[in-house]
Amino acid sequence: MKDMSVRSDFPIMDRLIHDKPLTYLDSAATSQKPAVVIDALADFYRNNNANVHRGIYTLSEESTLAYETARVKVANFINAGSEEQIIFTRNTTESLNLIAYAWGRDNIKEGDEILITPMEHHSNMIPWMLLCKEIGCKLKYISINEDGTLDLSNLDELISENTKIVSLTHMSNVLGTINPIKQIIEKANKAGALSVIDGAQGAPHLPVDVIDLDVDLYAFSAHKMLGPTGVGVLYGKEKILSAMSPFLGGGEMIDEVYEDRFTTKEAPWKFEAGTPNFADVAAFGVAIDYLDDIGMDNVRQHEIDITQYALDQVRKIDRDITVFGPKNLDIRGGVLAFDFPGVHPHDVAQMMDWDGVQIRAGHHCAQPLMRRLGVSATARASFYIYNNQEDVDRFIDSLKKGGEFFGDASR
Amino acid sequence: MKDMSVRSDFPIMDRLIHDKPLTYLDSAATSQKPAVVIDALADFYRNNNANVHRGIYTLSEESTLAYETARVKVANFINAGSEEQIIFTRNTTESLNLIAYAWGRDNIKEGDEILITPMEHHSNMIPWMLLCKEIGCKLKYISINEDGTLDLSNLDELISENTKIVSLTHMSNVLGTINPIKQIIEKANKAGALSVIDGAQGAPHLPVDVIDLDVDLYAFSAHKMLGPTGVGVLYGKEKILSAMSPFLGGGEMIDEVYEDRFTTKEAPWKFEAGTPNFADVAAFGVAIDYLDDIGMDNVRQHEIDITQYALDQVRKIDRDITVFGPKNLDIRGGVLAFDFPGVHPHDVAQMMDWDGVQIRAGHHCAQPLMRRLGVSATARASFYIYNNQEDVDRFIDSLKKGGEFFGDASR
Amino acid sequence: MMPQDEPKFDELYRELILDHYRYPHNRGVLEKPDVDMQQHNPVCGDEIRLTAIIEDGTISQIEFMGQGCSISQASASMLTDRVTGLELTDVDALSVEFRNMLRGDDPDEQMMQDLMALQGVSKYPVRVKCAVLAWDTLQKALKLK
Amino acid sequence: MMPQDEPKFDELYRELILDHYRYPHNRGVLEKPDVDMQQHNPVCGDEIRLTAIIEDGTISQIEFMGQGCSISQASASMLTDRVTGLELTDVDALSVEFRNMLRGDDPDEQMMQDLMALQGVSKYPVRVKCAVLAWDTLQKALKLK
Ligand SMILES: Cc1ncc(COP(=O)(O)O)c(C=O)c1O
Ligand SMILES: Cc1ncc(COP(=O)(O)O)c(C=O)c1O
Repeated sequence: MKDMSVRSDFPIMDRLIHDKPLTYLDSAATSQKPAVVIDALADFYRNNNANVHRGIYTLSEESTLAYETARVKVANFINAGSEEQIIFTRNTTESLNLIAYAWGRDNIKEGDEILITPMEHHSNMIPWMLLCKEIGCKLKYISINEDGTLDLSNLDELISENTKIVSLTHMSNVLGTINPIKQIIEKANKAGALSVIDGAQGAPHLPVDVIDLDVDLYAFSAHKMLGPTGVGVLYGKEKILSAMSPFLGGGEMIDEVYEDRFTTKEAPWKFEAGTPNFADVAAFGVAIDYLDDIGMDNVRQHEIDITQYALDQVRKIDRDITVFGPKNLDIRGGVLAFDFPGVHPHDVAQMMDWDGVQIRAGHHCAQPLMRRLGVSATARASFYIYNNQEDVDRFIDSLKKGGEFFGDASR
Repeated sequence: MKDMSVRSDFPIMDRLIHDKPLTYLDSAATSQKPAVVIDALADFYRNNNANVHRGIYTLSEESTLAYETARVKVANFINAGSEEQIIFTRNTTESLNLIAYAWGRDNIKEGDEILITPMEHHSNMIPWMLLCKEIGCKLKYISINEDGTLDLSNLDELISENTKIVSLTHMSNVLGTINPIKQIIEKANKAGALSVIDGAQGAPHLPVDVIDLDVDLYAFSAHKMLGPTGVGVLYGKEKILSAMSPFLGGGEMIDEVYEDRFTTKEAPWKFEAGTPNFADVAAFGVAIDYLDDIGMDNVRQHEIDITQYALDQVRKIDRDITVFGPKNLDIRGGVLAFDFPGVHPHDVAQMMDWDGVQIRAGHHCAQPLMRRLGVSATARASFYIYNNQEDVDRFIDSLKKGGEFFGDASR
Repeated sequence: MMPQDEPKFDELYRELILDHYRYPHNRGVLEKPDVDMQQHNPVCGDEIRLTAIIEDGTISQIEFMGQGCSISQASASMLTDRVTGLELTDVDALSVEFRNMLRGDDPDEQMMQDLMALQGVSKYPVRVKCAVLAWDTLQKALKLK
Repeated sequence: MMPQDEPKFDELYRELILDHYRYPHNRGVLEKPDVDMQQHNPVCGDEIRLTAIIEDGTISQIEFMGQGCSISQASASMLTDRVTGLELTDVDALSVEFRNMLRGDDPDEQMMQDLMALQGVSKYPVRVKCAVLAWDTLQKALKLK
């Protein structure tokens, strides 16, 4: 495994947990931040802070420049045609809700169908459930195979003329499955349905080219890709954004306001009501630069290497450990959810914490998937650019130790 | 004027603009941040960053603790009965939209009335216009007097049994008017209407006691009160929040999820979908501590003093300068919007920038008010705790100089 | 921002908890119980079912079934030990004190006895729900009765 | 994060701009104009109305009325000077070059002539709209004709 040798860029890696070195294995939940991003954020507040847009003074011009430059960087990062196709939101969840509210309420009627998958994060389920409850549309599911891949055998039947939205995750945050989204988007587009990708686990870990994907809308979160919390992105095709009704109303998104009516700005500003999270967006621009420097192909290769190593090591443990998701690294990202026989995931996470190993245990915001897997919760380790072989070794050691500790409680 | 002597706590005050000391007079748009807040934010990312809630490991516990502790601090700051009445949003604008979407769509029907004022920020107008367009309700306005105060003479007629929402700003961001909100809230509550206060200019500048006000919902933004961008607050009475439908759907806000239905958490978490802006919220907690240390009574007194001084100095300028809003400092905050005869506000702002003086020019997101005032735009200086007499003097000097520069262009 | 008083791993998993988890007391389902209540924690799927016989305002017998993490199962096992023979009013008082301890209050050690073993859980908010699940179930059962 | 090449205040408000603002050229409304177009900038309320006579594909006469900031009014005044006697195709080319300059491109100084005085505005995005308002109005007028 090639070391990315970026670990020292991340100040938190010097942290001790219970006097042990930090082994951070929860990047699927949120990533750590390199010093350049943290410093950019603090420097912005120390030197350039002012509200963006409309300010005719130096600080406001600087602030606006930083904010709008980040938009350009994000656009280039996913190969969007122009920066005007990049809407800043709070997170992936808000991006998806924006679609459900602003596009959904104008275009969906009773009896229409929305197609998703059972491996969706709650954030790509609940917005559609809320919409269906209000409008009376139907939520349908693509099936899932034993190995954690989608069953696309009956896709042509599932996508009918009633299908108005096809929305799925680029990569599962539990199974690690990388879905064949290009193929599914193509079918959705052909059927005249809106194609939506939840890229919360896509943009941080895989090279993304929205033009090549031909996707209508693509959503992701800055905090999972080295950026600050509080920033989400919604990319959209120009013709879709310009036809879409506004969502939140208020300052910044309007053009003219009278006491009884108003007109809106063009996209993307039409969808950015109120003072945006400009300081965090500016810092997110620096995170994008950082990822660009490394190269997303290298990010992906590193995750293949480390995940392969981790899978091999887990297999060597003398226990009947179940690892969920596909084994083929071509279609699997750096997520390792597993079942440790006889030890509850909560207990696994807690005993690992004592060794400084930070993993997640629970339903990972995917309760329906948990039910399909026949478990109430799982433990999950997930990797990113700063993780190395040592992290995996510490994870494996801790897992073995815990197994012994709980040993005879197994049943 | 007593010097708050907090200026040195704000690193940006060392900034030079065109080689002149920074004179920041746009705090009504956004405030500057003390070093303790900036450092807390950076330290959080350097030491404690992890996703909040549900994580059974040290970093996640620390992160959750910081996030939820900030909620308690905010609750205490406005004297909310409990922290469970504090919802974190992105900004005031989103807080107000949340009400319009989640409460409005359940409780407003065709023909119902929403009462606001002509001095509202667009953020307290457009959400209601969107609602009225969808439902067919009517937006009505309290009148405004020449001196920039509300005309409450016919309030009893304006608030009828058709009135379902009364929403107004605690303090105008243009006129500086501090509205008699307690009196209006009482009338609204009595009439069975929902009372909503846009506290974007209230919470940062005035002592706020939501229990004493007996207000149903109160909204404000962290970035205007020393906190980071990307954090808003919505306070609500317990009975209102618990009866309110969810707004955004996704992770964090749910309890149980099945493939066809879900149940939600209790308020406030029910309204916080997706990964919250936890790092900024944690830093906002530090901003609240800082304001608590100073004491909001002292903040208010300082703004009375500096505004009085500024008004006196402006009056001394040998020009026919119109200052908008009430002259009585008991009902006026630290906002000074003015018209400089013969010089367009944009030119005023630009020439002041050259002297390092940062003021805003434009419609201040209050176009309907501009129309009532008979101007297309105004220049505005606004004050906060870090401003001192020298700032006002530099502002006045620059104003005089600019007057001379544009002198004979006046018509 | 550093947590105060970090609980030790072995504190949390004191022998007592692990013992109850490995060898649970009063595990089973009573026939013809006066109360029979099942609850679960949606966050992690932990389940507890309690069946009990009440005589003269006193819990004369109680058994539990369930599945879940060591904390939830050990807590249930300890609960059955502790409330057998208790008057319902005392059960109430005990339940309140137990919850307060898990919310971070200093507990009345005399009253808590063995239950003190679960104090360390109070530092892990996510797991507090595991520890109180059995107590929630009991309280709900007694209220409905 | 520091802005490069800060424009100087006196650069922005070069004597030329201020002169046009104080003593505008071609201010008025033509009678029986071939084109008559009014536009405004909602952000600041600046207004420009242009009236012009077109003969043989050439602007033979043009006047402006309006109100607003020095940039918008001076830009309109300079526009009227510059396009009088120009063929419409040249007006188009000039308009494109002017916009590009305000978007930050290096301008063709030969082509811009006096209009170079407005280059400093490109550093202040909010004010770019003021500077191009008259040009927007003219372009719209000629398109509709
Ligand atoms: C009175 C008033 N209301 C609402 C807002 C909107 O606040 P935000 O942009 O933080 O949503 C502002 C700030 O511009 C304001 O001054
Ligand atoms: C696949 C997937 N979708 C959506 C989300 C939601 O992201 P956020 O919480 O940033 O809105 C996540 C992250 O938890 C995720 O993994």
